[in-house]
Amino acid sequence: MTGDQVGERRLSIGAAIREAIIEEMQRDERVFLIGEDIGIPGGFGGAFGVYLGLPEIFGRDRIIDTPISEKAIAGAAVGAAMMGMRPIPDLQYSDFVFECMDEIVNQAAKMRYMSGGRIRVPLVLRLPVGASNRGAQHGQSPESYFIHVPGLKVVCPSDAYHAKGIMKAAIRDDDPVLVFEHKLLYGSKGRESAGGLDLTAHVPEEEYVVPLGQAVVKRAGTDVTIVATHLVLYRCLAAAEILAEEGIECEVIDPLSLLPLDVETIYASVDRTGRLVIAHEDTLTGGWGAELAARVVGERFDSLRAPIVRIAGHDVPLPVAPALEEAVIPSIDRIADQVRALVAARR
Amino acid sequence: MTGDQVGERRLSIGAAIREAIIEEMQRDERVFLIGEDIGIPGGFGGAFGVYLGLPEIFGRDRIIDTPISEKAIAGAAVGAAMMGMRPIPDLQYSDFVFECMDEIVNQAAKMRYMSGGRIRVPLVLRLPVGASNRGAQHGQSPESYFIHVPGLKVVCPSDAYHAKGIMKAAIRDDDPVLVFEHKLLYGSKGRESAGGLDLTAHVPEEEYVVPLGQAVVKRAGTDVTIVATHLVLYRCLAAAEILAEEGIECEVIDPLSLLPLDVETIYASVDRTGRLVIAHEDTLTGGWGAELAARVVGERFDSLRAPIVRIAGHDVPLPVAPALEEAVIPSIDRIADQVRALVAARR
Amino acid sequence: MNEPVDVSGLDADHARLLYRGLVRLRRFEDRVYQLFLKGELPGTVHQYQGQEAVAVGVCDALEPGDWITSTHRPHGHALAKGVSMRGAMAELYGKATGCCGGKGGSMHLGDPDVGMVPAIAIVAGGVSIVSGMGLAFKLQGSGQVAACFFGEGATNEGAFHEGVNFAAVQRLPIVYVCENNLYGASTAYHLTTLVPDVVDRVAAYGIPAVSVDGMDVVAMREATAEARERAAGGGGPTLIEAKTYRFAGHSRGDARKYREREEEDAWRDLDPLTRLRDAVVSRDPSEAGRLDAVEAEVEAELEDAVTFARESPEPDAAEAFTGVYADAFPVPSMRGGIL
Amino acid sequence: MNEPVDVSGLDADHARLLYRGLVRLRRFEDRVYQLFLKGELPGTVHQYQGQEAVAVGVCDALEPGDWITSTHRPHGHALAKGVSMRGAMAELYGKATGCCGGKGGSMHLGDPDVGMVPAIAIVAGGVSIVSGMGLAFKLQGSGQVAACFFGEGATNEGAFHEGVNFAAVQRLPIVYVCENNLYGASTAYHLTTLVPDVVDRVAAYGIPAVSVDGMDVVAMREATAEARERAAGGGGPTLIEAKTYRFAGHSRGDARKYREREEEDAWRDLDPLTRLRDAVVSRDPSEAGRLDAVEAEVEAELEDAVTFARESPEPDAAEAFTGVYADAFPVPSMRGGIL
Ligand SMILES: Cc1ncc(C[n+]2csc(CCOP(=O)(O)OP(=O)(O)O)c2C)c(N)n1
Ligand SMILES: Cc1ncc(C[n+]2csc(CCOP(=O)(O)OP(=O)(O)O)c2C)c(N)n1
Ligand SMILES: [Mg+2]
Ligand SMILES: [Mg+2]
Repeated sequence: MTGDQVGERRLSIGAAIREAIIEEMQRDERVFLIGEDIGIPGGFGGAFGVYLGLPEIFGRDRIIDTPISEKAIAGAAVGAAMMGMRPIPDLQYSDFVFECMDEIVNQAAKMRYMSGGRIRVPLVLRLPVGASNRGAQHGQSPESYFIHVPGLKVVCPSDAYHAKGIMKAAIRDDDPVLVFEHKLLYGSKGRESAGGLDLTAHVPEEEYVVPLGQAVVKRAGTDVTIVATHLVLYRCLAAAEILAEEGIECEVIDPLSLLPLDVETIYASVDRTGRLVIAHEDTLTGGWGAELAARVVGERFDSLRAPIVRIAGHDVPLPVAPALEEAVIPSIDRIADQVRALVAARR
Repeated sequence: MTGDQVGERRLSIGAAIREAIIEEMQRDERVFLIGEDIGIPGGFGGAFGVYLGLPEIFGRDRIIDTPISEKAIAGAAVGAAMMGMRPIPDLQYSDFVFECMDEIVNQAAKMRYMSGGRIRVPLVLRLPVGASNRGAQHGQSPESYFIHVPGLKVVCPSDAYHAKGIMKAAIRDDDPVLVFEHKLLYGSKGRESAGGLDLTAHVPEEEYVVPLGQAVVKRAGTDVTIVATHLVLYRCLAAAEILAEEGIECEVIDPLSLLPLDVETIYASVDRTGRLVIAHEDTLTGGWGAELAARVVGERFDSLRAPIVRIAGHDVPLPVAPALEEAVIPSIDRIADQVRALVAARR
Repeated sequence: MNEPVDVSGLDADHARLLYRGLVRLRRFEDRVYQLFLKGELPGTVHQYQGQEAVAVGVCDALEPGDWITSTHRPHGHALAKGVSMRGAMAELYGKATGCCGGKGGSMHLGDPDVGMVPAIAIVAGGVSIVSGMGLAFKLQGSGQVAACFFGEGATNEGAFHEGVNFAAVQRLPIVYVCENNLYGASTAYHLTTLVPDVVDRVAAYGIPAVSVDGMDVVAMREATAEARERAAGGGGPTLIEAKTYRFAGHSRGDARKYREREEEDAWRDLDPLTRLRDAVVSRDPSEAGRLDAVEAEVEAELEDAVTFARESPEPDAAEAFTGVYADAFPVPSMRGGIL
Repeated sequence: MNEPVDVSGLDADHARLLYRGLVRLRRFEDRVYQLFLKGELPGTVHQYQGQEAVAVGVCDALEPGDWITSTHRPHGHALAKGVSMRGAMAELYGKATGCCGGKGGSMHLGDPDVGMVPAIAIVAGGVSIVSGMGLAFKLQGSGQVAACFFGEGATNEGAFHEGVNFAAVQRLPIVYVCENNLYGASTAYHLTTLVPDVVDRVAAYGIPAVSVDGMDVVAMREATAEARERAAGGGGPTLIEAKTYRFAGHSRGDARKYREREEEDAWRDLDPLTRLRDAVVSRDPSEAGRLDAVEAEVEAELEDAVTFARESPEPDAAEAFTGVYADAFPVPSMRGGIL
């Protein structure tokens, strides 16, 4: 899919998202950035450095630094979007989204409907997720709350190629899109922070757009379908390698967007494998895996040869101690064990 | 279960909840009420009149009227709970909970864990839900968001007997409990508002407590298990009557609390019927029905003889026009049709 | 606040226009109240009687390209900004011909064609989003201004604080119109803050604030014109505190037992319709007849609107599933492949 | 802010106690910085060097039964309020012996035994919940007071507005301590509001506010004592704006390129440790040796804390699943019947 040939241009997710934003800001002057610490000279370029260099290109008028006021940021984005702009608000860590839920759930998502379809709210809210030993208020993966909000779209890119393409699609979308990015996958800190993963991918020079609602088959397989996002997606791929040596072939699918969700690709895979594993870092109960499981048991009951297994962050606030955090987030071992048990039980 | 004998004392849900609060405030002086328009002389006694008469009993010190400041209300509840009190904050309509999500999700739910288990946050947040032709910002049923928050408990009473008993349990609970009540079921406006339902139930004089995590079998049946809450629960019961005449026997279960959820009672029923229907007014995608479906397909796969069916509010913001609102919320007909189709497909 | 309305700066046409505005709002609300009691309108209504001078004065000073945000109590704002009586009334009936197609209802009246986003029923919700409207106008260099209506109760919300502070530091073209009618639902403002004059709270944001007789449509108009000019000229936002009163209950079914009869009477004596009429007629007694004619015209407009709304069709049930997303994106719960 | 620290109201013991407090915070942070660079500490740290006089002065004026809330930058507040160096250091290491059992970490230090709830890393989160703490004390008639630490950046949050207004109108026993270190992360406060002195923003709530030299531990102590007395006596909250500066970056890895070197130097000249030491020694030169001894004692305490933390066990993985709920309620994802 992403064509990893030698010699081709490889970018980290952070760099790919920066490129997408630059291209869209050049293409459409209605696009602007708004958030805390995003454009201050000598500052951070956003909490994860994604905006570094942008003020020099676009000026501070289109990269608007704000007070520490999440409601003001989200509210300003909603208002500007209604008046014809295409804001990209930034919340530093997704954990802070709870400070502006009203603007997102009650305003951004509902304005179009309440107006009888006459007003649009095109905005792209960037929300970094993922545990990184910072504890309960700086490591959540809150994407699942938002698939429950009619009117929103929810995107979870996990590699540079698709991150760039879907970010461009999101910016061109006429609806509010929430983009959840995993902070250990940005790639800015190199391999270690993500446990030895190569976090770059081929990103062609030419312009391309990846539409919302198209899942990506990351690995083909026949025995079990695994649907996973973000860091856990890579852990599933690693587990799949281990399992392959044992003769268990996993098909690993990156849904890429959770709403719209490309259930067709997933259904087709489950029709073939008869087994479904869903894995995410977000906590289990009420997570997006529940919705996918419910869809599949509702619409593909006859394809299922075994129970659907969900592997997720445990239902606890995130602890800081590495020994504890590791126990909470799905590990390669936990994934491999559960897949093994699933396949063994129904040979 | 609730012993509906003639001549016995019958109360509306609103009156039952008032009684529970009065008894607990008398029993424990740490209990107090806080919210907008709850105790003002000549005022409303809360948005649905539940607190009328309480200031006269307990004084305004324990019934604290606030500015229109949801963060202040929820924050004050969290802080007071940590210092040994047992606050009952009130948010008028559950739609306004999005104004204080941080206090609930990041503070109330996590304080105990972050402190290494050393601090408790016992509070009971009351959240009226349900569509009533007031539109997108006054009719949501947001209970499903909160089953996704580790550290919270979530309760959805649907009749006066259980509402009183579980409210008392919630007030005595050492964790933050969110109580979602359906505004058309309070019973204050009589039968019409709930479409002819009798909204009173027998409530004994004697003290009793209904623990969290115990589902109630509202109707026994052999062909299909229906799990439903609030107004839709009554619609399911009505549909079950219709279906019974056609020879389809529905077992209807009120889960009463969603977290903890009494899956044992539900599993036992599904083991017998082999068919599960889940119904709620909250929107479908990411609703609590998804979690229950995922649990059942994960743990009771072999009992299932047919796809799990979810019947929920459609994934749209709520419209005001009665013609539209009715199309969105599960109706008796929609429930009966779907159950009929489910049973017919797998005779 | 007892001074006569000063009409010296208005010509007779303009004065009549303002009077028409006041009468339209009053008659509309009085009629809505009756219709509601008759059971013709679904849901609930929050009414505007008493506060008409605020909406009419403010909107008269705005340019046609300007926008407003509104609240749970939007009928007056909507009519004053130019939403048609037919569109507004049909929306209250939940009819397909309503200004929001029956999806918004009383609390979400709006019409982009006349510069009104759907009213926001979350207290202070408009203060949050109006910054973005002002920001868009500033970035677009369009010279447009946004006026943001809210009650005094909204000033205790975090959204007020964050929104006004951000707009101030960005010098956005916004006019904040705080309708201080002394109560938020049953709760008197002075019970909710130690600083019961909103103008005294705005120093925290470094923007100008002015207290205005909100029962005087001309005073409201002038204060708004000044604030609008400052905003359009890059001078940033202004807050206007309109001292006013709602004659009706908070919403239908409010018996107003938390207020004293004397207080209500004192404010009724300041009725903005009477005060404008008195001023106009005392300047030129021959206006009396023309103002009567205005009233008759308004009655006819209202009658037409009620008939229109009554006779309009209910929206088709299928409409419930449109307008959630911008493209032809299916509502996830409606099945059909994509979730 | 250049005046010498006035120690005339302190006896030598008390002065030494305050000096010890300052040195403990400074040495702890300097050591944490080294340990962090060595890779011994997980996560991130937000450090307190430069601001020590605020935490030490405030906590010295509190009674043992009083409580504090803190922020993402809590190390200084924790030590000053009485969290043991061992418990704090072990928590930074994520060890089982940490004051939160390794679950909280740097941003959530706390210890109910010494009157500190877990620090809240959501900016202004403490301002929201401290009202409830004050409310509890008021309802209990306990005479306790809650002190709430936060940065100037927090004053732009809605939580600040709602929290302070509610506490004011309820006259709650709270001392708000705003550490105005001029920056919130990379953003200078004057870029975020037109009113860059926090004391000037508090008139909106009708409570007293005082601006204090936050590099002067004695001044901080006195201002707090006065505010505490008012609070405990039913006079309601006070806001203290401590003018201060963080010598270090916002968090690890901040190169501070958004600040001028001259500004940093000017503030370093106001180092609260030097200023107190100078004042004490100039009053009584024989104190120099005793203050040296204090420093040596702190070094030993610190060394012990590091050794303790290093040698402490990691928490058992099973601990991850305890303490979510208050009773023996199983974590839903751990299966076993109840969801
Ligand atoms: C966030 C939020 N909290 C509470 C309410 C319930 N509510 C609706 S109107 C109202 C009073 C509003 O008072 P004010 O802002 O003064 O406006 P007024 O009703 O006087 O026009 C309240 C509390 C709401 N709609 N939104
Ligand atoms: C609600 C929220 N928004 C943003 C952040 C990210 N953040 C952490 S510290 C900080 C700056 C805080 O500034 P200030 O309140 O002045 O405290 P200081 O860091 O100067 O001590 C920011 C923006 C956060 N933790 N919480
Ligand atoms: Mg009001
Ligand atoms: Mg600061």
